[in-house]
Amino acid sequence: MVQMTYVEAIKSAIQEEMRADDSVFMVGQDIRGAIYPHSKGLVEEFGEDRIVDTPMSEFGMFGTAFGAAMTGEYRPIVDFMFAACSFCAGETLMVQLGQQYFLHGSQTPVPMVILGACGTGKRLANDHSYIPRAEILHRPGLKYVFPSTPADAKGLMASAIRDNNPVFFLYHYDLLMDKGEVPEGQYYIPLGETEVKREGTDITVLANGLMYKHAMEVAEKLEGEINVEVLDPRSFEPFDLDTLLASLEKTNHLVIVDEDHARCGFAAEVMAQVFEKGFDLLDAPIERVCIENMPIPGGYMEPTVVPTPEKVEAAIRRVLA
Amino acid sequence: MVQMTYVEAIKSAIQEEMRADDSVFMVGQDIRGAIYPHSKGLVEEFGEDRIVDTPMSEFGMFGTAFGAAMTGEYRPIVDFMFAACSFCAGETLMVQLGQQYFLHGSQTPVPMVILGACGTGKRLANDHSYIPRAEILHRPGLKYVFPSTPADAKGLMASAIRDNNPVFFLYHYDLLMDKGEVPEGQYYIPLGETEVKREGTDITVLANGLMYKHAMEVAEKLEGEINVEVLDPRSFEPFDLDTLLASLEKTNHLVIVDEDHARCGFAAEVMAQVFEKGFDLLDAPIERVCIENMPIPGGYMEPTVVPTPEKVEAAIRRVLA
Amino acid sequence: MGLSKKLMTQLFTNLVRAYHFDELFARRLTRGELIGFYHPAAGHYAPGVAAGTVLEKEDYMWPHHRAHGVPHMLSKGCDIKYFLAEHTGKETGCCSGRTSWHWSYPEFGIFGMTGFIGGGFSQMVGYGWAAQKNGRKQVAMSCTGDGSFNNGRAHESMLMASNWKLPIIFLCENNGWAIHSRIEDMHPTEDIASLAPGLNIPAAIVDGQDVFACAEALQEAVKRARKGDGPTLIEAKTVRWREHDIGTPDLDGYRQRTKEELEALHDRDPLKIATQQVLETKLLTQAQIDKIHEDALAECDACEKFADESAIAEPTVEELRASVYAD
Amino acid sequence: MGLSKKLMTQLFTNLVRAYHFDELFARRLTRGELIGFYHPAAGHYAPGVAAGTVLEKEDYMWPHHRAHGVPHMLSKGCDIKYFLAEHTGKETGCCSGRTSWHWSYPEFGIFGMTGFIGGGFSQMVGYGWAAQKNGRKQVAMSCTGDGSFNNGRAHESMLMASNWKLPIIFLCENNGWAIHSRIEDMHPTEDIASLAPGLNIPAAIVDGQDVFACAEALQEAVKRARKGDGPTLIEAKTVRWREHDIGTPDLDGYRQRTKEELEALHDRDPLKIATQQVLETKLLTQAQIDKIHEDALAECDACEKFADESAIAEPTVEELRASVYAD
Ligand SMILES: Cc1ncc(C[n+]2csc(CCOP(=O)(O)OP(=O)(O)O)c2C)c(N)n1
Ligand SMILES: Cc1ncc(C[n+]2csc(CCOP(=O)(O)OP(=O)(O)O)c2C)c(N)n1
Ligand SMILES: [Mg+2]
Ligand SMILES: [Mg+2]
Repeated sequence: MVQMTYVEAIKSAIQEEMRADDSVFMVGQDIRGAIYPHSKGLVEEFGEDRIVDTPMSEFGMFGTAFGAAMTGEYRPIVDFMFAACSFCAGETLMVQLGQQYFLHGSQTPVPMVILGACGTGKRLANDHSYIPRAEILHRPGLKYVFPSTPADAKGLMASAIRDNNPVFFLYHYDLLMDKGEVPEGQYYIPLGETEVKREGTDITVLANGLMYKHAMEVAEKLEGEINVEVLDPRSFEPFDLDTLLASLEKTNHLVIVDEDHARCGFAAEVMAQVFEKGFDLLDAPIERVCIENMPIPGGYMEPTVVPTPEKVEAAIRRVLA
Repeated sequence: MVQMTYVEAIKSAIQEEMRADDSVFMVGQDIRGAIYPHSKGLVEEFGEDRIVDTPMSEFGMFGTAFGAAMTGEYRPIVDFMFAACSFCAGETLMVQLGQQYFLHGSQTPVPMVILGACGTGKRLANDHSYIPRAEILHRPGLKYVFPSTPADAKGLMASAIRDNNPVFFLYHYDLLMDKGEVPEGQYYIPLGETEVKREGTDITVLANGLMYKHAMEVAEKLEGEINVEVLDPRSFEPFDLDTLLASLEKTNHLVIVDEDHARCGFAAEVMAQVFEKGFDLLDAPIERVCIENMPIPGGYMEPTVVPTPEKVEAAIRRVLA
Repeated sequence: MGLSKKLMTQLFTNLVRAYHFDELFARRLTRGELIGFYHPAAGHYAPGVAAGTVLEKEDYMWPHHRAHGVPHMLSKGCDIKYFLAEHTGKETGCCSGRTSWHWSYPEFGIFGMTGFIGGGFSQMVGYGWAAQKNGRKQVAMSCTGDGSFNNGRAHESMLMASNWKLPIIFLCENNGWAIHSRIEDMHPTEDIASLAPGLNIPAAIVDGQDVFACAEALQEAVKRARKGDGPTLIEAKTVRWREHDIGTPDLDGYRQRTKEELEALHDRDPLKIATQQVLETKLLTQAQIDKIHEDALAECDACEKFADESAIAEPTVEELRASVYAD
Repeated sequence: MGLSKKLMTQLFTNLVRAYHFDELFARRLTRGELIGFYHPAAGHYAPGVAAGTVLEKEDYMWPHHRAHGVPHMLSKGCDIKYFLAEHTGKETGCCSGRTSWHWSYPEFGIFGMTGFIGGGFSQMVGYGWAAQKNGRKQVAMSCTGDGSFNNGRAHESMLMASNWKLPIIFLCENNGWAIHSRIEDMHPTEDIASLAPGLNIPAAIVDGQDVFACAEALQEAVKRARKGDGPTLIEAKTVRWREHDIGTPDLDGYRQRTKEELEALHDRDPLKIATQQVLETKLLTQAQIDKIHEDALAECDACEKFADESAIAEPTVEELRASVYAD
């Protein structure tokens, strides 16, 4: 184990995989100069042939990765800088990417990682702060992970690179400098394992990313009064429902915190799945704490529309009331 | 009342509104020649200045409508031919469109209609058959309607054109030639009114578009045995939950049929809302009948992955079992 | 002419095959023996034939949707029976019957397609990138219509190919139409090739009705690409004798295309032109030509037999669920 | 010179104002008195000033993100205090404090922006379309950087503007950089203007450090547009003396930009150049120039006072919910 930051952990996974496998390369805008810090120093180690800067041509940039992946000889990472920029690749990302393998007879895998930073906190409004999530989950054929801790960051990135499918690896601006223990060398977290990050008996809170931190903060605060179990999906697709159901067997109460708009979001999907598979486990309706169904404003009003520890606590109290 | 087909009804609303309001115009590819029949004859009536063909430049085409709408002098309809083509306009449609009004201080309305045809049945696989729905509903600031009958087609299109916000009006290939009674002259269905299309007492089925037809078929078949109430949201955003809850007061059972992928779909959202607002109304878990979480294949296997009357019936029976 | 006799014979043979396959697909669609739709070549055969013929098996290719890529694919060596089986929803289809009209011949560097025009430009950059890096002197051939060059993806793809000197050949199969739209109304200059200088890409305009002229230009471009000299844009001026896809009205904007216009387009029939050339240059005798037609028709029959005798693709939902992700 | 004295005085005044506002925004960002980020003009003032100054109030405009559009907007007549208030999260902000850095001056034909570069090209076609149809002889001005022309949206926007002869002026503010990327590595020709002939658009290259030269070229283009002669591409070659946005390292790829390079860029300081011109042509005296600076600084102070004294925008969630849709 070593101490490192979340962003160092992301980079460390990329480095380990690039050292181990020549077919991994990275393509994006201004990644050599590390406009976002996860690529800092990579070009010095791996050279300009493997850390590739492109023009502001998101279709071409995305296509560099998508096409190269299909040839079967490369495992690209395409870096969209801020995650919502991935929408700039339009239907090639939203439609083609997920359908390519399955529709064409499951013959040509598309091993690639779609990387982007996002999250509220910088007050830059919707474009920069928005976390693409439910739109991606809704599109079949795309995997999706989001790390909450440095160890998750390393293990999920390494698994994403090794996966033979398109995997979205998005991360949160606000966690960049968070420190934690991270296993040395190659380290993999299998995609599709919800982690019990904190044991508890009274209520389950499903939360990830910055929301995971909020959930932990609230859990610590309520310690003694309410015994909160905190689960982190880490991988949203594939999603491990079983660990959640096992937790609900114990707690019978659920709050879902999601840094995404509520409508047709991941929280709604989990509620639906619990409806379908765990209806009898619940002693009270589930509450979801999500971003309001409005474009995320910047300035000082972000906290008004995004989940905060206060809102999480209030939801916990309502569910247990 | 006059008898007309679904596609004639769409066209008739466009005609009425274009006659009444010079600021309405339509932009798309090969719409003068009516590559899809809803625009047949429009250029002859309204001229090339108001029925505008563009090159295969989806960003420019979309921008023609988006920009013109913002000037406050036009109410454009942008026609994407097949609905999934709207993804070709990337972030301008997926991010900018919905946030434009709100983020910029709610000063500059964006009155425009986004038109597209879609739906399974043609066996052309994902690109052509896919119905963009949950991705759009998830993005705040966008309204969304989908007609099931000729009267709905006319009333919803007219209201969509009159609305001062971006409204997605998508319609189903397979309903094009369906006939029905349609009010003459200008006719508006307010956005956000779920319609009780068939009264019943045992179970509520929420269904729209081709799925509405499936639901009606099953309801007729079960007549005498199970008394099925069929509700049609018509407008998915804004969505009228109250009418659904009122129906559940009576039936206490719900099946949602949605011609969209299940994961993070509209059905999940409705399940979540019922969880939140009508938990006690239900005597059994809700079932959702949706498209499998896989790209829609073409060929002969479409029925295997999309909702069919058989699957709807089976779900009804399971919920009531 | 810079073409070997062998290549010319291949080109002629492939042209004949493309012609007969186009008739076959059109006939089957009309009779309801093909799923979905069909965009007939109808005069627009030669550029695709030339593109497929000048490539090696391991080169990458994005076939044009016109004639559903059949001229391109058969010329590159793909066995069309798998595509016909796909187009009839059969288990033996090149996509296991999952699409009805998508191609997929990975061993031939053809990985699939999309219904969104211009979608191929994007991944083309990746093919070119891979071809440049892997050191095996592969090239990548992008075949698309005139209309697709009005899409921003074309700009980005050519720009990046030019920046990086990628071994990509951009073939513009310019038939003058995009559905009902005349290129004159949709593109601001006479030639698509006029885009090339602004992107520092060499370009050539060729007679798209002359398969040998197309092949010569493309062969030159392929040579440049293999040498590492970067992309080329080849614009082949061709025609469309029929409606965009079978059953759609054949309009000029919103008026019927005139008989005179259509008849004039028949003046330059690629098959007639090529036949005359191979006879005049004594490359082939009439008897040999007849044999090529016979063989092509026999091949068509065999493909139909294969497709028609294959089982309908009706996998279970469990089987489908298990194939969404690669292991 | 084809510019009236009045216009020249305006241009000079606006240049001075743009300079002082840039200093103000940069200073505030550094001190933590501005929300978010700031992309300083730092030498790159003149094209935006010229673009704003040659337009009428009712013309449409898409300001460039460089200097957050301030040169453009103040020159067009917008009161920058509302933008500064926005950038400090105040109720009085031009977007009601909802963005921190978006502009919105609808009465001035400026409807908002987006963080996605190239996003403006798309709606520009709609502005141009509206301007052409409404018969009021409006024009639309698109101001974007060199980097944005590598995006497909630029291609589509210019192509459609050319097809339809829309009254759009595409101003390329070419400072030679997109963040850490040199234009030489990202664009395949020396000039962005080289794209224009392929789209049948007239183009001109001007010295972007000379506000009068920029204005002359733009004025010409505006005239053409108002006459109905269609779009023009104007490429103004300018510079960037500092890092892309304040606090980001100033890299050439992944190496520090050299002192020598940066110093050389200062040779051509737009303010010095303009000052020399107005003095040499006796348009203004030194005293008048001093007064212009004084007034600009006073304006800056007044804007800061306005923003700083305005209340923080903290609407309730109910208020926000009620303003997602227009009635
Ligand atoms: C992105 C997208 N826009 C529009 C369409 C509808 N469409 C299909 S083919 C076509 C015209 C294609 O013209 P061109 O590229 O010249 O090829 P051609 O069919 O003439 O050979 C159009 C507009 C589509 N499939 N995808
Ligand atoms: C679609 C998109 N891609 C990338 C970015 C990140 N980005 C912001 S500014 C910029 C460079 C802009 O360069 P240019 O257009 O030349 O303008 P300049 O900043 O040099 O004035 C980039 C890449 C973005 N905001 N949007
Ligand atoms: Mg064409
Ligand atoms: Mg620049």
